[in-house]
Amino acid sequence: MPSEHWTHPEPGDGPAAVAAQPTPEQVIAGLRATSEGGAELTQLLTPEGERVASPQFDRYVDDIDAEALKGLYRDMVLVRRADREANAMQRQGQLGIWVPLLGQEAAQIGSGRALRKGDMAFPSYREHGVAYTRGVDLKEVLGIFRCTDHSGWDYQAHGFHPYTIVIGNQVLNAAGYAMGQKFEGKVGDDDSEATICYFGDGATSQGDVHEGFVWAAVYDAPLVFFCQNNQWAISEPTERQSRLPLYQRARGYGFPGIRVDGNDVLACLAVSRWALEECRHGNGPVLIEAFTYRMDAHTTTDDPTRYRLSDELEEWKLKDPIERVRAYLARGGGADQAFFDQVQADSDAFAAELREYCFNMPEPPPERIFSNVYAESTPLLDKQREEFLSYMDGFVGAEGH
Amino acid sequence: MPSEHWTHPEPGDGPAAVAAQPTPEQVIAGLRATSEGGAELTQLLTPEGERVASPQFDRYVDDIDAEALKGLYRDMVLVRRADREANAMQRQGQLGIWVPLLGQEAAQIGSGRALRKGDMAFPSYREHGVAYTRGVDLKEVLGIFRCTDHSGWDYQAHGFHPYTIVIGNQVLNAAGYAMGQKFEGKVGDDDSEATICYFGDGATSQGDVHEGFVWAAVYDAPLVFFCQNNQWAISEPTERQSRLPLYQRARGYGFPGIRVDGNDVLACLAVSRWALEECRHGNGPVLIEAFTYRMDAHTTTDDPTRYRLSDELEEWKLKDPIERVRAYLARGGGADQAFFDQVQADSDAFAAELREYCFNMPEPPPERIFSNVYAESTPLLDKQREEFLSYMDGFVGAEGH
Amino acid sequence: MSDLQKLTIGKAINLGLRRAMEEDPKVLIMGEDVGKLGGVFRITDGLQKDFGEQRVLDTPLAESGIIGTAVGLAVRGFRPVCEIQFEGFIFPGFDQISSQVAKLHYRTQGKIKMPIVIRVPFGGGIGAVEHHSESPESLFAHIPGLKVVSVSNAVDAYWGIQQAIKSDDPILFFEPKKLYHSGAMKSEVDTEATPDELFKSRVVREGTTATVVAYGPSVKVALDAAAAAEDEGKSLEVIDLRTLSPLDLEPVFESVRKTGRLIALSEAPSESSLTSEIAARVQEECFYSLEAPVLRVTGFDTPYPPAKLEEHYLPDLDRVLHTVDRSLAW
Amino acid sequence: MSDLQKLTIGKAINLGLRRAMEEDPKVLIMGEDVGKLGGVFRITDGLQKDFGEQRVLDTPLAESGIIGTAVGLAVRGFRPVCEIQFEGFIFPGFDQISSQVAKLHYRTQGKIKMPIVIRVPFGGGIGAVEHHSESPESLFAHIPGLKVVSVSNAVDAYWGIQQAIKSDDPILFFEPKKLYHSGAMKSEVDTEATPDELFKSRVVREGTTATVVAYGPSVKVALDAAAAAEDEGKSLEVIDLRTLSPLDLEPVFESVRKTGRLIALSEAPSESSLTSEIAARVQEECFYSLEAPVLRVTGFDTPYPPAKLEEHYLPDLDRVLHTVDRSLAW
Ligand SMILES: Cc1ncc(C[n+]2csc(CCOP(=O)(O)OP(=O)(O)O)c2C)c(N)n1
Ligand SMILES: Cc1ncc(C[n+]2csc(CCOP(=O)(O)OP(=O)(O)O)c2C)c(N)n1
Ligand SMILES: [Mg+2]
Ligand SMILES: [Mg+2]
Repeated sequence: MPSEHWTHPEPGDGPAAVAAQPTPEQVIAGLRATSEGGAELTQLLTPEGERVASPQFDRYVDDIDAEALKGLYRDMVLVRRADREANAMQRQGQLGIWVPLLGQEAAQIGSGRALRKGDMAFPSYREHGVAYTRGVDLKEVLGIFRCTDHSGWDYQAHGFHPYTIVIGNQVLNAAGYAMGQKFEGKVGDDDSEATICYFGDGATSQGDVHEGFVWAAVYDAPLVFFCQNNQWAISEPTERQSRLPLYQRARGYGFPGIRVDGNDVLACLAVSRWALEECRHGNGPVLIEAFTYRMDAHTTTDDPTRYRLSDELEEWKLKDPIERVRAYLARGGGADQAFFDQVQADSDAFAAELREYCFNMPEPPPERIFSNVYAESTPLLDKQREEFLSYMDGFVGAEGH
Repeated sequence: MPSEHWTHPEPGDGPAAVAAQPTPEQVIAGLRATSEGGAELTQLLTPEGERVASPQFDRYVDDIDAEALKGLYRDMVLVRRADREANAMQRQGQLGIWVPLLGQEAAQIGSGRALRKGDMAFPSYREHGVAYTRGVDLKEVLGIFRCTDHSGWDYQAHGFHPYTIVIGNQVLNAAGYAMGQKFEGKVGDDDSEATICYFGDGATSQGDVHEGFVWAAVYDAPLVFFCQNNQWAISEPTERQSRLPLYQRARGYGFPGIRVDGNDVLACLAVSRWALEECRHGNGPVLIEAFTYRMDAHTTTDDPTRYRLSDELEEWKLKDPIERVRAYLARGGGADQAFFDQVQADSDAFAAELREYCFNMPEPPPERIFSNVYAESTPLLDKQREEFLSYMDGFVGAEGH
Repeated sequence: MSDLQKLTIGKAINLGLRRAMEEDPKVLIMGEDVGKLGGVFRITDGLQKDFGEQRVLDTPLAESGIIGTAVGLAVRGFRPVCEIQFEGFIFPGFDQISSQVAKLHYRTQGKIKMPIVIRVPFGGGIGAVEHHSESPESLFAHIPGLKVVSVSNAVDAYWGIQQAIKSDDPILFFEPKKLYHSGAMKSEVDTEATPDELFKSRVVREGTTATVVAYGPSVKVALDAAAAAEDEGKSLEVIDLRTLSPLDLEPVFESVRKTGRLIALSEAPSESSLTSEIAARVQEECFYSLEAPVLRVTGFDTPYPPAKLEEHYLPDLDRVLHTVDRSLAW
Repeated sequence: MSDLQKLTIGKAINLGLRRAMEEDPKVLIMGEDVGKLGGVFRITDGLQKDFGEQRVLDTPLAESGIIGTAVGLAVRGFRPVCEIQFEGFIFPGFDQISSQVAKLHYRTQGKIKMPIVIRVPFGGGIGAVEHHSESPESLFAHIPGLKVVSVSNAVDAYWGIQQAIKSDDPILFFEPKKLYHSGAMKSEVDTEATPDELFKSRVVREGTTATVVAYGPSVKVALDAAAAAEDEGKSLEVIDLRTLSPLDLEPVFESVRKTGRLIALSEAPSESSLTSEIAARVQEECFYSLEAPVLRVTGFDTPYPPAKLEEHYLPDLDRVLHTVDRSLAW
């Protein structure tokens, strides 16, 4: 396993020295490198599209031939296109807000495609790409952002839990779910189940994430903690949350942590498959830090020019997750222009369908306010609902006050 | 720094193997050794009272001559005697409950004596020994357990914060306090201030403790986290909280963690002095795990025979924190029988005084219920208070209903 | 057929839990010290021994973790019963309760069920240190999506815990810790009977002079007061609320229409509380029946005082009677 | 001498914070994104630039951490002002608030002061996703040891935040986020005036037909309703509660003695809430003056619905007038 990025002097090693602290440079190198994310980054495909051999991880993607890679490429293009469309629709007033995934396509598609049918994914609120890999129709995701519902899809059919907005909550929920898989005897061999849980760099500070680590470790839960370190928690860079690279957090709990190039779909797929396999065999949990970058604003209400430099963005553009696959495919002959054109056309159609759907989404009926508060409703709610409906009736035909 | 107690295979190292998990033996060796607490235990005085040289830590106790050691011995005997007295008084109905420190004298006296006047200590609820080192009259501690007050002493004069019962809360409070020391420029040289915060092995699972680690690390707070791992959180052994020895938790945050023999007062003093010095110089925080044992019940309401074997207790008796100092002093000629007799007599007098005080403690006046809810009271409270007093007046001379 | 046993409240809950676990393998018990120790109040005594460590979980020490993992287990199809050691330690779990437990069913339009029971020993009078004697139930009654019940006797304890576990809604189950092992509170529990509905209040003593509504440990205080009042020629009707959210105030309205007077009793502080809610609803429903305003007998609006003072803090028989007199004098 | 500025509520708080920081170097601002970004609502805009990173702290992302470290800073003598990004995210900090912030002064018999202000943007009507539109203020009003205020206009915002910071008691400061940047809510703030006391309610419109009591964003709704009612010949008295705990109900009692009718208005769900408390207290104090029961206009007892439905969920002018009519028809 990796050595430390920086070291303290031995306890009692002479007078306490200021040198014991990591230098800002060290911190930055480890935490928010605009370089390659440090020596410990697992990468299979460079930003330039060169395939790098990995004795450890190649075996996890040896089934990924040109066709399969083209599939991953297509996935990424489609979710990016959908993301941009949704962002535009927010600008046009069709969505209340949008949470862009731009830049995080590889992390989401790579990890999402590593999952199997029986697995469960617990997203935060930015994992539209993972939703797509779980077979969730992205139209069903729009309701949250158009504010017509709080969560639309069938979580069970898709193995994709509702979005969780309160930072960190889902990590404990996922730990519980994974404990359940274990209690049901679904862990132990190649056919077993596992759970993956997504959260951000900022989330790592929350008590719930820690408790999720504690529980998963103590109960050997088949849970992959998938931290997308996109370098920012709204306006706060990762240094505001940690001195060390986040994958190293796992060290204190006794399970493995690994940093993967979050802009490398192949590496994300390989590392996630490895981690999930560990979990299926009862060796969970595992922490993956996908080192990536939030290329757009935090949400459509955010203005990142207030807190970060465009230089950083420009640097990260050179590491685009889609471009590197395109370069690799184009160079290796795995794909020709017709393929790229077709994917482009598919993604336009995909976006158009989304747009069409969004513009025509029905408003929820007002009485929905009272539905499903409980499995078994209450007299108070029933009364409020009835009063509300008869009150509303009073307005029919009238102009109101 | 120490190597891992156990290792995972390299990521991707062949098919996931069950061997990747620590064996129960490994876990137990690291976590709850009835042996010496693992190879990484810092110890200066063996259970047999032999002084072991430590190139790293000897310098931190080179001022501890026989006189000073006798002082530490006396401290420990006194607080143990007071603890036993209080325990007995609870049995006699004079206290509502007692939280014994038995077995943890060295951890508390060693760390407490490492503090200076300007420092602040944040206890949990078991740190009567630390209270004593901070100059708090143990009589003032009794009120909490006699249920006459929630906290008696002058926290500021003594640099000893009120007890905190909600597990983990004080760790964040201490982090804030230490941040304040830093903001006030009280950190940076030998004359600087620092904070120490006490909590148990069970507490490490709480989100607040994690957040305390995060905050202290991010703000370089001059804070020593002092975890007394007494092997039990009520009925739960440390394995219910962690796979790894607790001092290793620090690894994930980027500050040093160290395990000290919590039954070795000299080692606790040395390691605490080192850690505090680090903090004073701006190199905080530091985590100390004092490996010790809760020799009595969790509290006087607890019955440990329901969940632990007496073998364990017997093993730990051989590691008594007081006996080893006595052996060392007796053997080295630092103390004669007269000294030991004198300490015994002092401690009896100390306990008698406590007892005398306890039996004669005044009841708090009923109107105290309404005092100090706010710095500035409210009309509602004033009204409730007045009504209460006039209601009480109605009973004067009457026999009640 | 009936099977009668004389049980304390604590033992009744223990047996209710046991039966629920026997009947449904998806029922789990989770909490601090609930396993080998059987909980600090021994309410889960013997369950881990008989059902194993995978159904009775001694969890790590963190309440958000207990509730948060229970949520995930519920999503997976389990029916977790979480024990909070003392009500004062429920607050680290407050976020998971209000953000997830209370809202997941609504969020998913019913697709996710939350059959979680959170058992909370609550209330004062046990001579304990801080955080061990509080009454935070009103906080949960204010949160839509949660149901809140409280039991006052062994029969309701035995059935109530089973009904709560069977419910597909999340339920905060407040248990009167002071009475857990009270021999005086032992009662015959017919384990073959058909229990009363969980979400219904109940008249536990009939009367005509005034009505006292109470729940949990205060029901005993109300009944004691009613017995004492009888000696003075006053006939108090006592209602055990049983369900705190949803409130079932129909029996209270009916009673007030008869007596014209209501005293609402609780150990909790008064401000923005359940007793406020009762007063608000009753004055609206029974506006013309009330001969005096709804009066409240509650803990004072202070933190729970040192236990040497708790006898003054907690509403007792005398304060109830005093308040009945105030009501009668209106 | 007077210095007049026309300010939005948001800008008024910003200037109030600035002035408090200028006057007392112990005042700190802590929260998520409060520094460079100036907070997601820009309420702390420019403060880090002028006061530095040691007085305006972009904290790690954890609310228990924010409140818990503020407690320690307060013990050390600082006066922390914590920003909670949205009210729905205060819950991870609930434990520190109820166990430490609310109780340390009492626990230490006044030796430790807790001059902490917790700023909470609250309420709905902004078309947001879940957890961004709630009204949890009643939960805090129920906890002894805390004080809770809410502002409805720029003048109170400017002075209130400064008064709250000067107070030695911990204060939850609820800010009507919907109105932060409303041009229509701009008002003249005289920065040299002597402000009203913080813990006092205020009659903001006189009337005779019925009284409407409201706070925070609902005050505007009440005033709009009063204006509309006037056209119908009804004269509504409107009271801005301002302080939610302690409640200052004297002006309400006085008003009810005059009008005989009270409508309590709030966006929060009704059960065990502030409006329950108001009803409970008023029916007791004004028993013989009330010509109809105290009626409430509140959010429904459901989780906050998807924002497309919030116009139906939130009490509006029409529901207030409808309820006034119900009161008059009693
Ligand atoms: C408990 C809580 N506090 C605050 C927020 C407001 N908030 C939403 S996203 C966010 C930043 C999250 O950063 P990170 O975890 O890195 O995830 P990212 O958004 O970058 O994917 C904050 C503070 C929240 N949703 N929940
Ligand atoms: C938040 C919270 N939950 C539960 C409790 C009840 N409780 C008191 S002490 C304790 C065990 C603490 O164990 P540890 O942290 O190891 O400290 P020790 O008592 O061994 O010193 C528990 C569960 C509490 N005080 N606070
Ligand atoms: Mg981020
Ligand atoms: Mg312990």
